[in-house]
Amino acid sequence: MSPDHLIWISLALPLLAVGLIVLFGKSPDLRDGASGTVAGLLLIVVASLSIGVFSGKRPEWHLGEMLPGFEIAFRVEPLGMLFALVASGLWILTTAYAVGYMRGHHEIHQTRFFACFAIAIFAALSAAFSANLFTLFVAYEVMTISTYPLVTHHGTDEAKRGGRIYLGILLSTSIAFFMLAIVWTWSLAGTLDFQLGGILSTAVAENRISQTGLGVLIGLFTFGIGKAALMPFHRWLPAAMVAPTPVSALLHAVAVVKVGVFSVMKVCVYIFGLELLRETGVSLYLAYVAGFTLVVASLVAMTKDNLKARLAYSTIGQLAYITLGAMLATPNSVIGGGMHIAMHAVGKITLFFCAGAIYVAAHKKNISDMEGLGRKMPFTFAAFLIASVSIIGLPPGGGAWSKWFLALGTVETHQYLLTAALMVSSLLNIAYLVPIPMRAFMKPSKSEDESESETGNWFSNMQEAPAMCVVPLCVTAIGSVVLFFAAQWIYQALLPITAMPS
Amino acid sequence: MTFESIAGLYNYWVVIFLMMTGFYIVLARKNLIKSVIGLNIFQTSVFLLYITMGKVEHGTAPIVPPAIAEQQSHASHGVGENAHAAIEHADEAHEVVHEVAHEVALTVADHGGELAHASTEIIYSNPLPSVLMLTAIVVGIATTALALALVVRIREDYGTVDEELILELDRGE
Amino acid sequence: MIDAIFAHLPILLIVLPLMAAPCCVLVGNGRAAYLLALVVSFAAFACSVAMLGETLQHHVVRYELGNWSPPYGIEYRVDIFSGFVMAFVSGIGAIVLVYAPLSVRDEIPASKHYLFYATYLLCMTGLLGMCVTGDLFNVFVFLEISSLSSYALISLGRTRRAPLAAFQYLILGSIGATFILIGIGLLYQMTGTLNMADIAARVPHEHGPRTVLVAFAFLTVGLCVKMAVFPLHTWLPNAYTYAPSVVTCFIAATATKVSVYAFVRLIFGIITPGFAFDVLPLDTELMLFSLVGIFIASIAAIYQNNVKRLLAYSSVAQIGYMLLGISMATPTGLSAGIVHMFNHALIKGGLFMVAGCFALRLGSVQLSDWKGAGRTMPLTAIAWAIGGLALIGVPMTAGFISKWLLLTSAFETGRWPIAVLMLVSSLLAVVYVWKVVETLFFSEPSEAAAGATEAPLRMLIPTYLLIGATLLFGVWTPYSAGIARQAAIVLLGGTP
Amino acid sequence: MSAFPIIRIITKLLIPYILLFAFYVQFHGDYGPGGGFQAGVIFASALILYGLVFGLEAIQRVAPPIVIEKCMALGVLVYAGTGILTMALGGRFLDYNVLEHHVLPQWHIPSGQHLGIFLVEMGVGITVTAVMTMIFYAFAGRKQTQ
Repeated sequence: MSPDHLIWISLALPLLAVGLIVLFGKSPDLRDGASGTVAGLLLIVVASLSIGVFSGKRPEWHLGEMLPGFEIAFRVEPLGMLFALVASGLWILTTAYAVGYMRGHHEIHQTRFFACFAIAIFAALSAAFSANLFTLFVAYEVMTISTYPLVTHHGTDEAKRGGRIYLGILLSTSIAFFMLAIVWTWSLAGTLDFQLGGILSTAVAENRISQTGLGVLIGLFTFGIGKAALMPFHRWLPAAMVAPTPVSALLHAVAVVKVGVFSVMKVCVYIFGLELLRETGVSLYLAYVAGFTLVVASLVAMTKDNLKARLAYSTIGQLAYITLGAMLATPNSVIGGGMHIAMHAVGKITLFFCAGAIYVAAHKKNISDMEGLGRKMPFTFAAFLIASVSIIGLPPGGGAWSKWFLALGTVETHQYLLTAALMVSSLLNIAYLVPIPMRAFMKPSKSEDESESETGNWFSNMQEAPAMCVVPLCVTAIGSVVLFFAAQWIYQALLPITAMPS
Repeated sequence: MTFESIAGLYNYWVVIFLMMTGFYIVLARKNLIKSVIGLNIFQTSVFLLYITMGKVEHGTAPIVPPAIAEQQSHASHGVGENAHAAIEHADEAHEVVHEVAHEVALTVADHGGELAHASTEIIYSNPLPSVLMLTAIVVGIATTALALALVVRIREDYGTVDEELILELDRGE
Repeated sequence: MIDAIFAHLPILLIVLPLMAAPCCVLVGNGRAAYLLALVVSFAAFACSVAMLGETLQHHVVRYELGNWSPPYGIEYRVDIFSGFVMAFVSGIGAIVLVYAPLSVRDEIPASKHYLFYATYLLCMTGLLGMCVTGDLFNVFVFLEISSLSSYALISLGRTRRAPLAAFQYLILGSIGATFILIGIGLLYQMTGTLNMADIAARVPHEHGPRTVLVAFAFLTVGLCVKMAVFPLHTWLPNAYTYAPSVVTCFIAATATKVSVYAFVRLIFGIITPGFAFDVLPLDTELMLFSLVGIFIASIAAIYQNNVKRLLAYSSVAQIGYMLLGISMATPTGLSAGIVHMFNHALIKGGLFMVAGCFALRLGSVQLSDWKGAGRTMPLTAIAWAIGGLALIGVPMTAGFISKWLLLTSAFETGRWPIAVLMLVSSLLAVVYVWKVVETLFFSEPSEAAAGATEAPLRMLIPTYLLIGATLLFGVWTPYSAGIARQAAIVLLGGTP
Repeated sequence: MSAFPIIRIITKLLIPYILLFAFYVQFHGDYGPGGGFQAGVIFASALILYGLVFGLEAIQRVAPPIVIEKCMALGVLVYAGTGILTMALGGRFLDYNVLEHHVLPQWHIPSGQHLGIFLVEMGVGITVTAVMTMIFYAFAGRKQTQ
């Protein structure tokens, strides 16, 4: 099958899943089975697509013009391919995990939940494969809307408030800034196609936009893509924590936030062009905003006792790494940013899976209550530790490589202040992540059933979450180690995006 | 602006006076019936505007005199007669008359050469504005009737036709 | 036979509903009148679609009434723009009629049903007539036919406020109509003709004498009242709120749009845009009033607790978007304005239909009574959510298309502050739409909502027709934005 | 008001002449000043006068509201029907000239224009009469509240 066909097949599969999920809404087993099967198929299709893409092919598929001059079209390049691989791979695990979590928790509206979930994956893939800004924007907005019912899933007042902030910030920034920036770009370049080397250089050469204008434009893009959670538009992310944990995993690791930073990277690489950004240096102030964000977010994360809230702020910080990489616009920093999309996705989804598993098994949300829990849930906390290592950026976690390249980028551009920010933030990462498993393993449990744990053997004391929850998180934990050794491969795959336009 | 030019445009002064009077009444009166009356005065001023506009100085009613009609019917096989017949009546069916009026003008122009000796001294007023106003009057009557019907219902429901009192009643609900 | 019918399409479009209205009165039976109205409205829809097809091929379709050639006789003249407007007006008229019977039975006494349908058809006649005619005075006549019948329709509302709302509308509407009449008279005085094309050829454009200016001013203000442009919109919220649901659906979707149509005709067909926008600063003024209107009306909408009133204020705001596009006077801008007429007609028609469904089942359009209705009436509530998203202008919905075109045209003409303001204003739409969505889905059900059942299929299907159309025309635009663009090019004097 | 004999008798005397005058205006309308609108109003004024003097019930016996309502519709139909007729005969809408050759050729019809306008005026006359009477009924029929 030609790669061009694979594109529409991979886009159609999640939609097929939506159809099946709604169709089988009455029988949960059939529904979840269908959802899982489609997810598996999707991974196969995307993987076979990736073979072609990483060997240099650029498959295309044109759906048609939505408006004269504005086309819905898809064209796969390495960055998008990497993102699609991450998204489709983690979809399987999230589905498996969600089945375990939702059933273990007796959640309501499961059909709606899985259907919206599949739509979000569809939107993520559309964004990943998009050939122009217009398509990217449409996919971005579809994702915002489709995840809203997920955030407000519980329907409580708290969920309603969270959903309001979520939708309010994401929709406002995208309409007020992102859309404006797109139309502005269109009026400058006459096209919205993603091209290596950017599409704005002509306009700059002809003096149709000033330096300041360029700076404003990239600012509109970066803040307009609210999903990248750059401060001060980060509030939606903690607010969205009211959602069920699989949603948080999806939002904060796979789909939503990654669409945000992915869009930022795409804009930097394919709209502005790295060369233009480097030469003019207009994006540097945004690199400092990102630097500020990653330090402050890490500091705020330390103050949070609620595990999911802490992870949310950690995510804000990690996203800023990627934005920082894009804004520095050196080959190394961009590759580092691209790599971090994958590394952070795998690492953070593990952490959220763990948070969910803890909640299912022990009904604990707050870190202070988790002391001693490590003995009851050894797998979960072991996975948590491994993923933390990756997020912090220590070998043998995959995050080590991406942070390495990012740090290289800051040094190359002589922004030593940013290098310092990266280092400080990494130290803070250690400070807010590592104590959690440490306390769980080392400190004695505060609970009263102490005697039981003394007498019984190690294995019978385990009170892990259902297997459907534990297995995925173990898989992703292992994955984050595997990525450490696969970094060379990712580096090679991403190298073409930093190339000069031929 | 000389006295002549002011006095010569007296029809417009009348129109403007009526128009402003009506408009003021509509806007200023809170009594619904008085608003309707104001609206009527306002509309009437427009009727006057049109009708005076159509009047040509020393022009007569656009009816072709029998003598000319006679000649015309010889000349053009009854077209004049048709026009003659058609033009004198006016009704709300604006479509009909509008065309007919135009046709008269056309006929007169077309046969100008033949009729020249007879019609040079006859100047016709433009009938079209009057015809248009017939339609507008009908619209005005319909509006007034509807407005009064509404006022009757409002009075039945609220027991008053004073807008302020009505709004107060609504607020009190 | 087919050829014969095709030759008479423009007049059939008017005569069919015009004759059906008295027939409704003659039969004197609600059900029979309904069936007649339904058949006729679909026939009119078919006629207008056929005519739109004709115009797309031949650009202009003419019909001389009584065989009197223009400018002496009245000429019906349909181009792409009028074909487009009449197609969606008659289409929505027909769909609303499909939706109507249950709601009408609920809100209007049975003895008046046949009169209701007769008046409805008259209103449709007037609206279609405005689109079809090429004669300026005829525009006035048809405008008054549609306005008079809509006053009557509005006064049929359930509460005692309905007659008062209708009366207020009548007073303002008649003032507007009289202004239009004055304007027409002055133009006639200057040119001696009533045929629009003929006036356009004769009216002095460059440095128009004061009479033309005054005529233009009267016409503009008069039409602005009918369009409900801020600050002449005061009649609209009450009229939409207290009218019967079906009437609101129809009037909100079509009446103001047809007035916008007349306004576009005035500027682009009679007074050239060069005169209106370059000699006179009308574009600046229109933009100013549109933007102020958009903001004030949207903010007013946020504070409404009556959903119909909320939508009414939103309509005032949306008219502003149309005028913004029109005042750009570029092909993109004008087509944005035109396509927004269409898209907004679909969206608002659909949303008011949803309001009608809730009104039927919950007996109220107060937001407090809608609490939690999303649980018992999920399909209706989802229709609201989709329509609301379209109103905001989220991608994949029709509202996005018009907003996008507006934005691009603002950038094309270098008016980026307007683009910024427009985007900020659309955030206000998020607030008032989402207020209702949250109430529907995430509140504890009110007493009425807890016991409610899903709206009947006969109302849901037409609702979903319109709501589905907003989705369809959000991704597939050759027949919305495509035609609008052709229409705009023709209006600006080019050939598509 | 029927208690006053003078009014009663004068009214009875006047009404036939008003009606006759209405007919004159109506039928003269196609070639002299007059026409359906004026005739209709005059005709209705006769009815309304009768109603004013002898009471609503009396006039509604003469012209039942249901009939008046149907007449209202009928008139419009006559008008529009004429247009349809001309279309059916191959002309444009309200193209009276085609009536000349097709309708009643054996009778002495002056011209198609004549006939067409006559028919249209008829329709207008009927409708206006009915509408005016109907307005009178609508207002006079209201019960005094309070």
